[in-house]
Amino acid sequence: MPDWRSERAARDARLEAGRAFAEGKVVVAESVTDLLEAVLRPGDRVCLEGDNQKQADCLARGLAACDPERIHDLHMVQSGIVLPEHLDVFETGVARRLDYSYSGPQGARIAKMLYGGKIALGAVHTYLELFARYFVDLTPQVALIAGVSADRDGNLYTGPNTEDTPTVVEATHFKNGLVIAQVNEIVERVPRVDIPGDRIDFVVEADTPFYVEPLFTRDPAAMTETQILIAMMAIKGIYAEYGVKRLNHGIGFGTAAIELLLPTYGERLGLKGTIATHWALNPHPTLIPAIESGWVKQVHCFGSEVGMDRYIRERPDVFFTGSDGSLRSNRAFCQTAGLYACDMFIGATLQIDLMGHSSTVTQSRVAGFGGAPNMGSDPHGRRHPSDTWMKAGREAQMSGDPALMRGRKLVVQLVETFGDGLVPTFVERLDAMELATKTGLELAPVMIYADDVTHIVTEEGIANLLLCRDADEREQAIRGVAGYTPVGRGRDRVKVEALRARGVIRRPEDLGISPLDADRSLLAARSIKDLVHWSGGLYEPPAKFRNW
Amino acid sequence: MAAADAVSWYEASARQRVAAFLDADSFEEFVDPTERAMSPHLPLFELPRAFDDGIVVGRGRLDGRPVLVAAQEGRFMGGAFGEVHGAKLVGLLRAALDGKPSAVLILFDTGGVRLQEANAGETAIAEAMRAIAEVRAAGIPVIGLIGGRAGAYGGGGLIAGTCARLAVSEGGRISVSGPEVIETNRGAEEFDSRDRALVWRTMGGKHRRLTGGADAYVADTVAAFREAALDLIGRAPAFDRATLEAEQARLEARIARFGDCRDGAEIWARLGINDPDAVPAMTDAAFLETAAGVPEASHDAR
Amino acid sequence: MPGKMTLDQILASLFPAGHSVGVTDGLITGEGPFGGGRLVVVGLDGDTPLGVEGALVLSRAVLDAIKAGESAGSRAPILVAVDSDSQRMSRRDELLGLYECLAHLAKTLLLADRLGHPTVGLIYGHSAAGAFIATALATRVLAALPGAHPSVMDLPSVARVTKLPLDRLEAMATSTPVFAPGLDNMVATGAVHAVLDPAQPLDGQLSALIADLPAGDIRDRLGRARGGRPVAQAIAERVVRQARGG
Amino acid sequence: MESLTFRHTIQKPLPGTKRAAITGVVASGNLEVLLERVLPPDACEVAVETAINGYGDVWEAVVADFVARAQPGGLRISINDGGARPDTVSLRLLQGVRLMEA
Repeated sequence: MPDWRSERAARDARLEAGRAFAEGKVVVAESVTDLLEAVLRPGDRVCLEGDNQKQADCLARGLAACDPERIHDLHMVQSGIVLPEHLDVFETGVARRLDYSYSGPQGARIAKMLYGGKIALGAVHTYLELFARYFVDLTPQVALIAGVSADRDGNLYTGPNTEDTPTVVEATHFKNGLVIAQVNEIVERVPRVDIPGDRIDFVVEADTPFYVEPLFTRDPAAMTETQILIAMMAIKGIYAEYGVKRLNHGIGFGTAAIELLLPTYGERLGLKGTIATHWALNPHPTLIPAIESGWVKQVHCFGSEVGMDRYIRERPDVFFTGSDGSLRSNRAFCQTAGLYACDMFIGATLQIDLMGHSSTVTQSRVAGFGGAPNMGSDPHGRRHPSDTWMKAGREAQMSGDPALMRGRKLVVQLVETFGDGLVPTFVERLDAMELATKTGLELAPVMIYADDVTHIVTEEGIANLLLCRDADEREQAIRGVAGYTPVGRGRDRVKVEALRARGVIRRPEDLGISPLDADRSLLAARSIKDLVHWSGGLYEPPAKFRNW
Repeated sequence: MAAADAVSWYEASARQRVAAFLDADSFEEFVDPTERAMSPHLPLFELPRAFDDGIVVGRGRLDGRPVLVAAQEGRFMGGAFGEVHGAKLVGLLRAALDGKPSAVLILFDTGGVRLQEANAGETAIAEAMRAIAEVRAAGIPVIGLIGGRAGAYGGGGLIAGTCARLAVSEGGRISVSGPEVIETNRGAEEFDSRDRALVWRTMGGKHRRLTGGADAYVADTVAAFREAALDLIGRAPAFDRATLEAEQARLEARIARFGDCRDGAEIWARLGINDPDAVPAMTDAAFLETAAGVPEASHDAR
Repeated sequence: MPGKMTLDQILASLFPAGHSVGVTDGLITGEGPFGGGRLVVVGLDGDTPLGVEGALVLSRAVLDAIKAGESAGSRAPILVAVDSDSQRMSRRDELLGLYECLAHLAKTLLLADRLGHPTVGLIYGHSAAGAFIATALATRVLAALPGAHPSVMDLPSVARVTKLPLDRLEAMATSTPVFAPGLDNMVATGAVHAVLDPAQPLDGQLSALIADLPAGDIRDRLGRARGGRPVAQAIAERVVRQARGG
Repeated sequence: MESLTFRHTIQKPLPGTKRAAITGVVASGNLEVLLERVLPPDACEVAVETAINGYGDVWEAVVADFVARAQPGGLRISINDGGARPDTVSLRLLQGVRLMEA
C-alpha cells in the first residue's frame, strides 16, 4: 500500500512540535526561534515573505537566530532578498539554496556571496514566474508571512499591503505546508479577513510592526529639467500617438515626471480621458494630482505605499478597497493584469546595449528583477485587441493577412543617456554578460530582452524600434538617441538622419517640443508638500521625505 | 520669468529671486559675474568656482523705493561664506551708510562658513554683523528673508539674528548648529537628523514664527516675500538700548517659560495652541490665523 | 611657546589693585579699577560652550554697563575675555533660538561700542564658531595672548567634510592661512588685531590698545596687509565704489 | 579640475544686443554659463573649467553641436562646471543663448 498521506503526517508532526511554544495558535515574539527550530527540518523549502515593499522581519530575525546545528541547508524560496537577515542565514549555514526574484538594497552583498559560493543559486525570477513555481516545483514546506493583525483563530488582516501573502499561503497551505504569520497585534476581531484562519497555523505577535519600504515615493523636488523633457516627449510621442489608456509605470523619476505632467502638459495637449485612464500600479504619491484632476479611472495595486492609506480610503472609486475601507493589493493578480491587460509598460533601466537588451545588473550588484521583465514583455497568450495594441502590431509587421495579425504590447525604456557619476546608459556589452560568465549562470540576467522593447526614449529623442527592419537599422536607431555616450558618438550620422526622415527617430523639435520649455514649473507638484496639498491633507508622507 | 506670485522662493535661484522680488528690470548688480570675482582659494581644493562666488549684490527698487539687496545662492557650496562671498555682503552693507537706501534686504540661503575658507568666512560674518549694527543705527532697516533650501545656518543664523526684521517661509530654517552637526557631536539620541519633521519642529519657519524668532511668515512665493518685506521695512525697530533691553527681556522670558520643553510641539501647546500636533501640516492660511492668535510671536524686540 | 596665561593671571595683571571679576559656570562677569575709571569684563573661561543662558547672562552684563555709562556720563571700556568651546551644540539650545541669543549678545557689544564704550576682545585660550563670533569677534579690537587657539573647525573635521586626506590638509595649512585653525592664521586674516606680550603688564598694553582704537572696522585691511585675506578688502571696496557710481 | 577652450568660426552674429547674461548654478551635476558679446561677429569661444577630468572629447562634441545649432557669433562663453551631464550642458547653453537674444 503506498502511503498517500506522508506529507500530511509530516505536517501534523511539525504542528505538534510547534504547539509547545504556542498558546492555541498564538506565539510570543521571544519564542519565534524556538518555534522555528521545532517546526523546521534540515533541507526544508521555506518561503520567507518579503518583496520590494513589506517584510516579515520579525520572523526573518527569528530564522537568522536558529542554531545551524539543528536547522541547516534550507532552500529559501522568496520574492525578495532585502533584509540583512535574508543573507545572514546563508552565512551561518541555516540556508543553502536560493530561488528569488528581487534584491534591491542587498544587491552588492548577494553578488559577493554568489562569487564566494556561499549561496547555491537556483535562478533569479520575475515575481509572477516565481509565484508560478510555488505551485509546480518550488512548493514551500513552511511559509513565514506578515500581516497587520490576527485574531486568536488565525484570521488574518494584511492591511493595505496584502501583496504576496495570498499566493504564498495558497501554495503552502493547500499542499501540506505550514503557515506562520507575524502580526503587529492580536485582536478580538480583524477589520477584514484577508486570509481565513484555517490556513494559518501559528500567529506570532511581533515585537515591532513589520517593515515597509516607501519604494515608490519619488520627491518632485528632485526632478530635473532633463527628466521633464523626456516625460514631455513620452506623453506627446507615445501616449498620445498610440492612445495609451491601460498601462503600468516603472519606479523611476522619469515616469513619476510623466505622472506630474498629466494634469498640466497633458491637459494642455487635450489628452485628458484619452490616455492613462486604467492602471496596474502601486499607489504612487506622484499620481495624486492626476487622480485629483480626474485623469484616472482606476488603479489596481501590487502593494500599497507608505503614507497613502488614508488617501486611498477616501478614493474607493479609483482603488480596490475592502469592506473595511482599506486598500486590497495583490501582487500576483496585479502582475497578471500588467502582463495581459495593459497595453504599455514604461520604465527605466541602468544599461541598454546595441540591440536593445537592458539590465539593471552591474558587475558589483545583482539587483534581481522584481516585476519589470514580466510587465515589460509582450504576452503571446493575449487574444483581445485594443487600438494601441493593434497600432503597435501594424508597425511591427508590414505584410500578411490583417486577420492573422497579432498586436504588440508597447514596452518603452525611458532613460537618460548618462546615469549618476556620468556613467553611460548605452553600452556595447551589458555588465550582466560578465556577471553570467563569472558566476557560471546559464542565462545572463537581462531585465528586458531586445525583442520585447518597442521604444527607447532619451533626452535626445525617441527611437521606435518597431519600425526598424533589420539589425543595422535597430543599432543605428539606438545609437541615434544615445546622446554623447561612446555608443551615441559612434553613430553613422547619415543613417541616423535617414531614420529620422522616416520617423523611426524623432527629436524633440520633430515633436514640436523645445528643450527650453522643459521647466519645473510644468510639474503639477514640485514638492512632497504639494502632493499633500493635492490630496487635501490625506497623504501622510514618511518623515524622511518631509521638509516641514 | 514667470510672475512673482508663481515663482517658488525655495526653488528659485538667487538671481531669479532678486529679479522677481524687485520692481521689474530695476536691479543693477555690483561686481557682476563678468568681473569674475571668484574665490582665490577653491582651486587649491580642486573645487569649481562660481563667477559671483555664490552671492548676488546690488541695488534696485521695491515698490519704487531704492533698496540694496544681497541674495545668497544656496546651491553653490551650500551658500556658504567664503572670502569673496562675505566681502560682497560687507561691501553692500557699508555702501548703505553712504547711499541711504530705504532698506537693505538680505536673502539668506546659507549653511554658514565655507570650510575651505573658514577664517575668512568667519571674520566676514563678524564684519557683516558690525556693519548691520551701523546701518541699523543710521536708521536704515536691514531685513532678512529666509526660505531657501540651505536655510540660515551657522554664522548665517547669527547675521539673521542681527537684522531688524526677519520673514520666513515654512521651508526656511534658522539655526546655529545644524542637525547633522549636532548628531555628529552628540549622537542620534540628541538629534536624529534624518527625522525631518523633528528638524522643522526645532528650527523650521513655523516654529520660528510662533516663538517670535521671525516677524513674518509667508507662503513660498517670491510675491509673498516681497509683500512681507514691504511691510517689515515700515516697522523696523530702532537699534538702541531700549530695543536691546526689550530683546533681553523677551529672550529671558522665553527661556524661563519654555526652557524645560523637549520639543517644538510642547512649546506651541504652552503658547495656547489647541492642537499643536496639527501645526506642521497646516496650510499657510490656517497657520497665519493660528500665529495671529499668539501674542508672543509679534514684538519690536530685535 | 610659553604656556597660556590663566584668567587669574590675566586679571591680576590687568587689575593690580584688585577687582570684582568672577566666574560662574564658566561665565565671566565683573569689573575693576582701570586707568582712573572702571573696566568691565565679560567672557567665557575654561573652554566653556556658549548656550542660550550663558549668552543672556553676558548680554545682561553688557547692557548693565551701558546703563551705568548713561547715568555716570562716562563710558567704561568693556573687555571680552574668551577661552571657550564653540556654541553649545544641542537640540534644546536651537529649539530655544540660540541664533537670537548669540546675535543679541553680539548686538549689545556692538551697541556699547557705538555709544562710546571701547570694546576689546581678548582671546587667551580656545574659541570657535558661534561662540567666537558672538563674543570676541563682536568687539572693536581683538587682542590675543600667545597660546590662544581660535578655530572654526579642527583639521580632522575639515578632512571629514572636504573628503581630503589629513596630511594633505596639514601641508596646505602651512601655506594657506585662510582655512587652517590657529592664532597665527586668525592674525593673518585680520580678525585678531594684536598679540599681547604676557611678560609685560597687561593693563598698560590694554590702555594702549584703547588709546589707539581704530576708527572703523579695519579687519579686511589687516587681512590684506598680512596676506591672510588677499582679496576681501578690494572686493568690499569695489562694491562700495560701484554703489556710489550710480 | 580641468580647463578646456574651444574656438569656432561662425557664419553670422547672434541676434540681439544684450552684452552679457548668466544662467545656471555651479553645483553637483550642474553648471553655470556666462555669455559675453565681446568677440568679432564671426567668432565664438567656449572656455570650460570642469570639476571632472577626462571628458574633453565629450565637451568638444557638445560644444560643436551647440555652435552648429545656435550660431553664437560674437560670444565668449565661459563655463564653471560641477560635473554636469552633456544634456544639461546643452540645455544651459541654449538657455544662455535665449537670454542673449532677448
